[in-house]
Amino acid sequence: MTATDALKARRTLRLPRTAPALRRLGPLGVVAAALLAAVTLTTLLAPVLAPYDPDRPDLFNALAGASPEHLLGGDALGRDVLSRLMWGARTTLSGPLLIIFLSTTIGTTLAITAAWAGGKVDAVVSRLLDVLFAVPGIVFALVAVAVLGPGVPGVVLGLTIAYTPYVARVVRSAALRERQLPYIAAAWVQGRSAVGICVRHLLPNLRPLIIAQSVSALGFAVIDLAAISFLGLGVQPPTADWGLMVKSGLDSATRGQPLEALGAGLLIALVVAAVNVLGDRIGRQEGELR
Amino acid sequence: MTFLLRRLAGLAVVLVVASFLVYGLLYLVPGGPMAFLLGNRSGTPEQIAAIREQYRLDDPFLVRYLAWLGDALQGDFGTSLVYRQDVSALLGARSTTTALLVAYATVVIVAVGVAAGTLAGLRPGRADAVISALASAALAVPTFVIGVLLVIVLALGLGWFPVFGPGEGFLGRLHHLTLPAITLSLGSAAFLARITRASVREELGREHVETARSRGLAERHVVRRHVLRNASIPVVTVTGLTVASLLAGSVVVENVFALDGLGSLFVRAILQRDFAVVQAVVLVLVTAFVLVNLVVDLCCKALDPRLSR
Amino acid sequence: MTLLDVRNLGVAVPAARDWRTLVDGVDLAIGSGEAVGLVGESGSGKSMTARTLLGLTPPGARVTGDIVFDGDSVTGMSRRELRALRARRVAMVFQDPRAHINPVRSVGDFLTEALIAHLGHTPTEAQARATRLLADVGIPDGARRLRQYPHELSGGLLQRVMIAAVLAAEPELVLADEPTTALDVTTQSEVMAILDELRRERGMAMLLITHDLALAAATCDRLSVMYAGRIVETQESTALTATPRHPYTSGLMLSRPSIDTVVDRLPVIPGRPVAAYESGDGCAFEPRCAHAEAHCRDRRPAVQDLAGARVACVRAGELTLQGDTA
Amino acid sequence: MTSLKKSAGPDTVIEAAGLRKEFGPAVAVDDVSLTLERGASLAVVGESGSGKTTLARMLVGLETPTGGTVTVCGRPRKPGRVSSAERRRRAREMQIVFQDPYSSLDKLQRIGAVIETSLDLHFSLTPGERRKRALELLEAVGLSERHASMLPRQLSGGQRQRVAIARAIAVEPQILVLDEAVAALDVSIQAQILNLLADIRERSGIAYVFISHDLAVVHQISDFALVMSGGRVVERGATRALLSAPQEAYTRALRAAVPRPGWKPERRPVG
Repeated sequence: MTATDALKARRTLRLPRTAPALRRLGPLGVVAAALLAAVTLTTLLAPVLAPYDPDRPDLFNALAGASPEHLLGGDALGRDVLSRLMWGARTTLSGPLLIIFLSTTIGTTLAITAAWAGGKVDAVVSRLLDVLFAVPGIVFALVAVAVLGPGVPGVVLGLTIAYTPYVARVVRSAALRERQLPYIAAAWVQGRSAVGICVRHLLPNLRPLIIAQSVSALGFAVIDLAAISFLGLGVQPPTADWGLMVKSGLDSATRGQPLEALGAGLLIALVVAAVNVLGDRIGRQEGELR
Repeated sequence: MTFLLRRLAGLAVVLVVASFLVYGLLYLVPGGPMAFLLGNRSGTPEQIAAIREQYRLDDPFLVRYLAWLGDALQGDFGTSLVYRQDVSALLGARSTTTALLVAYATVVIVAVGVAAGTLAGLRPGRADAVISALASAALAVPTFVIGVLLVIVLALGLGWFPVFGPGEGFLGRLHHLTLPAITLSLGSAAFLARITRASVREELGREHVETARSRGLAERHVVRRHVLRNASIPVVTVTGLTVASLLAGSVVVENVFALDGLGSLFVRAILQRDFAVVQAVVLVLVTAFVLVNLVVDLCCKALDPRLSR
Repeated sequence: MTLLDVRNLGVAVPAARDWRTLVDGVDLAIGSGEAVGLVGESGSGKSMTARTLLGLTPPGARVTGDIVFDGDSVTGMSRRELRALRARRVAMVFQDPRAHINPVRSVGDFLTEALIAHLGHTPTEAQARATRLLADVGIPDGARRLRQYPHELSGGLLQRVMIAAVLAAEPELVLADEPTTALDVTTQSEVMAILDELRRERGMAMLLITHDLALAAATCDRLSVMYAGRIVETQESTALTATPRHPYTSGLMLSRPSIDTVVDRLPVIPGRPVAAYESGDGCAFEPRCAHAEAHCRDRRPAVQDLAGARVACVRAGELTLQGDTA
Repeated sequence: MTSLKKSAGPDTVIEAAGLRKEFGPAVAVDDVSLTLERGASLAVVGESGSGKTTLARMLVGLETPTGGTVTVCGRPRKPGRVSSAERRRRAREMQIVFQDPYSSLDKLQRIGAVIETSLDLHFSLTPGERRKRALELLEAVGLSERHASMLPRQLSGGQRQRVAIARAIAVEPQILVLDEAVAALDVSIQAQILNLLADIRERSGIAYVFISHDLAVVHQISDFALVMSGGRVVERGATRALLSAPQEAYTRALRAAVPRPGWKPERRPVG
């Protein structure tokens, strides 16, 4: 039978699951993972590694270019740019991680509940998601800032609300597809509880998708948080933060010192690229496993 | 027709809910609306009375909301506490700048994204590799970083473009908007290129394309009438979503290039706690966003006969 | 007169590190106007064989051997020649019409596009011709159907549309790849009847790819049975069903339950069907064969002529196998 | 006689009366009644859209009937939410095997675990006993110990269907519903599974409800048959009699469409 032929062909082409994780990432994936590890380590070890106190102004170093003492020069207040870049990943990365953790947890719970319960519960959740979708993500964050005042908590709250419907929509449609499969019906007929089926069958089968989804959302969250900080509404000065440094660096650049803006911009781009590559690889594996 | 009516009704519901939330937010602020409206300003009793009057703080919540909504429907969003000007007047001129910026960026996105994506989809190998790599790079760089880089290189370094400001006359404005529009469009164009490539690839592998080939139709004919035609459906959907998200992206870009549009007004209003302006801008953005989505749905329905039942 | 002559056809697709053989040493001949059935289970390579005849192999596939159509070598054709072959001389009916007809184009578009492109019809002529073709395949209200989209038609109607499209080209050979597998039994009967009748009227030859031996036997002049990428037996249909010469053919027939008789337990072929690349050096069927002997593992059995049958089994001459009794 | 209307005796395992299922405006199943005796095999035959699968899903409780009643092993099945204890009790009465061998197993669950989970839900066994019983069940369906540690994708379609059968009989139900359970399999595998099902019924006295479009398969596996079309039962009777001398035009057309030696496809006006 040709239909089963095709099914079988698709299944035999799968990658062996036992292949080592690194090899499955591919060379580019390994580079991306290494870059993220290096950034994380650097920022954790910044108190030891950074040559200067990131917050100490030095008028002699203000808007200075690169020099042996200050490899990337100084910012408008004369603070060492390299030291500030080393510290700067903390807020740039921890905020998005929190946003993704929260939105993935809330979104997945909502999605699986809606997909399993179906009927009215699903209709209510879907309408709610539709309404949330009618507002561009960054607007949520800005409104939250308008209410709570500039700062990280408002942005995290706003972006969590903004990201949750994306997670929920993707997971819900995958969960709806998955729950149509006969193995779920078989578990139900066997007398398994709804919670048991969701936790033991549905969730593990959706896990690769959820991971791929949250990794690629992480890239967007880094960009969004940095953009809001750039606008002056997120992380507040004098904290060393990449988004903020692009902002102050733009000012310095018009006055002849582009290294602060370039360095911070480049680092954000590299981190996001690395996260995207990882998300892409994980997503591709998920596709092959289907 | 019933489809359109249903969609319009849904749209109205979304707008009512959004407006309710936007209005209600004022009351979620710690300390209540009064503390919020006064913000860091210290109010004299007269000012406080004036604010109470303007925001009808003595009426019940629903009455106030309905009154505000009624006014908003007539284009009256109240008076800005900072500018001491009608909010609608503040919005008017700035909307044009933002609309022009978004339109400019849309043209760039569709032209570059669809062309590059189609090319990459149809030509596996070098063209595909180059385009995919460029798209990945462009996707990783945040809008504001692109903007800052363009300012540093093209405007400050090479002096090809004006750095800041809106410009005079239509051509002048376009010239001034070129860097902002490129900034705004780069990431989205890359995203659209990816989607286009993926959907062209997917269609190329479809069974009905095999049928067309098995009938001896010329490859050009197969590509045009079957592959591209079918691939256009997801591309249109994503284009719409992208354009809608440009409305939000313009907030950032206007700030980089110091353009006086809705976005920069929005950010200033937030910083200065000018709530009448915040409410109005959010409503305008949501309305535009929802309208763009409606247009996309209509396009998809026209393109895909399976959707019209 | 031989219309299609396939000699020693092999198809392999690239796998992780090496080649994966799907079709191996297939010889097949079809005379003009003749109907030949190619029968096999999943992985037998029957569908790949049919696609290869039209050059529709997956990207990177390696094709060996000769395919000669009406004196011309198909394997050596330029793209233009191949297109001309597909356009006017060899046409294909696919298994799943819902996937194989563009869902966003109307039925009319589907039927007329080839008429306009290949036969130089004007759109109006093509419309009229398409309506007549639909009438030929038993769809009376053609003008209305032409304006409909595939999702508005049932699977059976859609498969008739596919057949009408094939007839439009007036080819000399129709390749029908499981044309009725996705359909209900009563619809299958009708669609096969239409295909059979119109093919005979127009003197077209047919290669019917199917897993259903009884269906193939009822509609084809001659049958070839495939196993693991090779043809194991070829005979006239009636002879093959009465006196199968290959143990696999016999096993396939006997393991299928009958609507006329009930047996306590069905005689089964143990194990599962394998693809060409999964089989060893000897006879691919040997591990499942009730009549296997040690030397069956030694080498691939050569095809031998045996009283009008061509059989790839070293023991074919000494075995008396049971066929379908009716 | 399973097919004839009579009062439910002690040996009746399913008694369904006036079953109806609507999906919005569409009526999938319309006034279907059936009885099934202990250890009997009842086939439900029909083409796509006949309502046979919906009927099967209502019997096992995957769909709630719009109307009608189902009594299983003497206990009426009340519609609506039921306690988990009641659901497990129902599971011990009736199990189901689906058509698609690829998606009827959780792709992340090892074969041994599939069977053990099912034992765990219904019997209190020590881990050792459970493991032993799971291996017995796998052997009963023609698999061996080495399959227990495999994932579904390491098995062929026929082997997966054997696992699905083992999972179903693990809870020792009175009735097994087989929804097109051999339709997706190759001919040579189909025969193996049909024989396996015959063996299981002979050994355990389980009753089958066999949903199928394939008259030849139905002929081989069932004692009684219902022919369904458009949601209604058009004919019922003992399978052999029904197929050798069908009374209704629809059944005759269905039978006439089955390819067999000497058969020619028949063209009918488009309906």
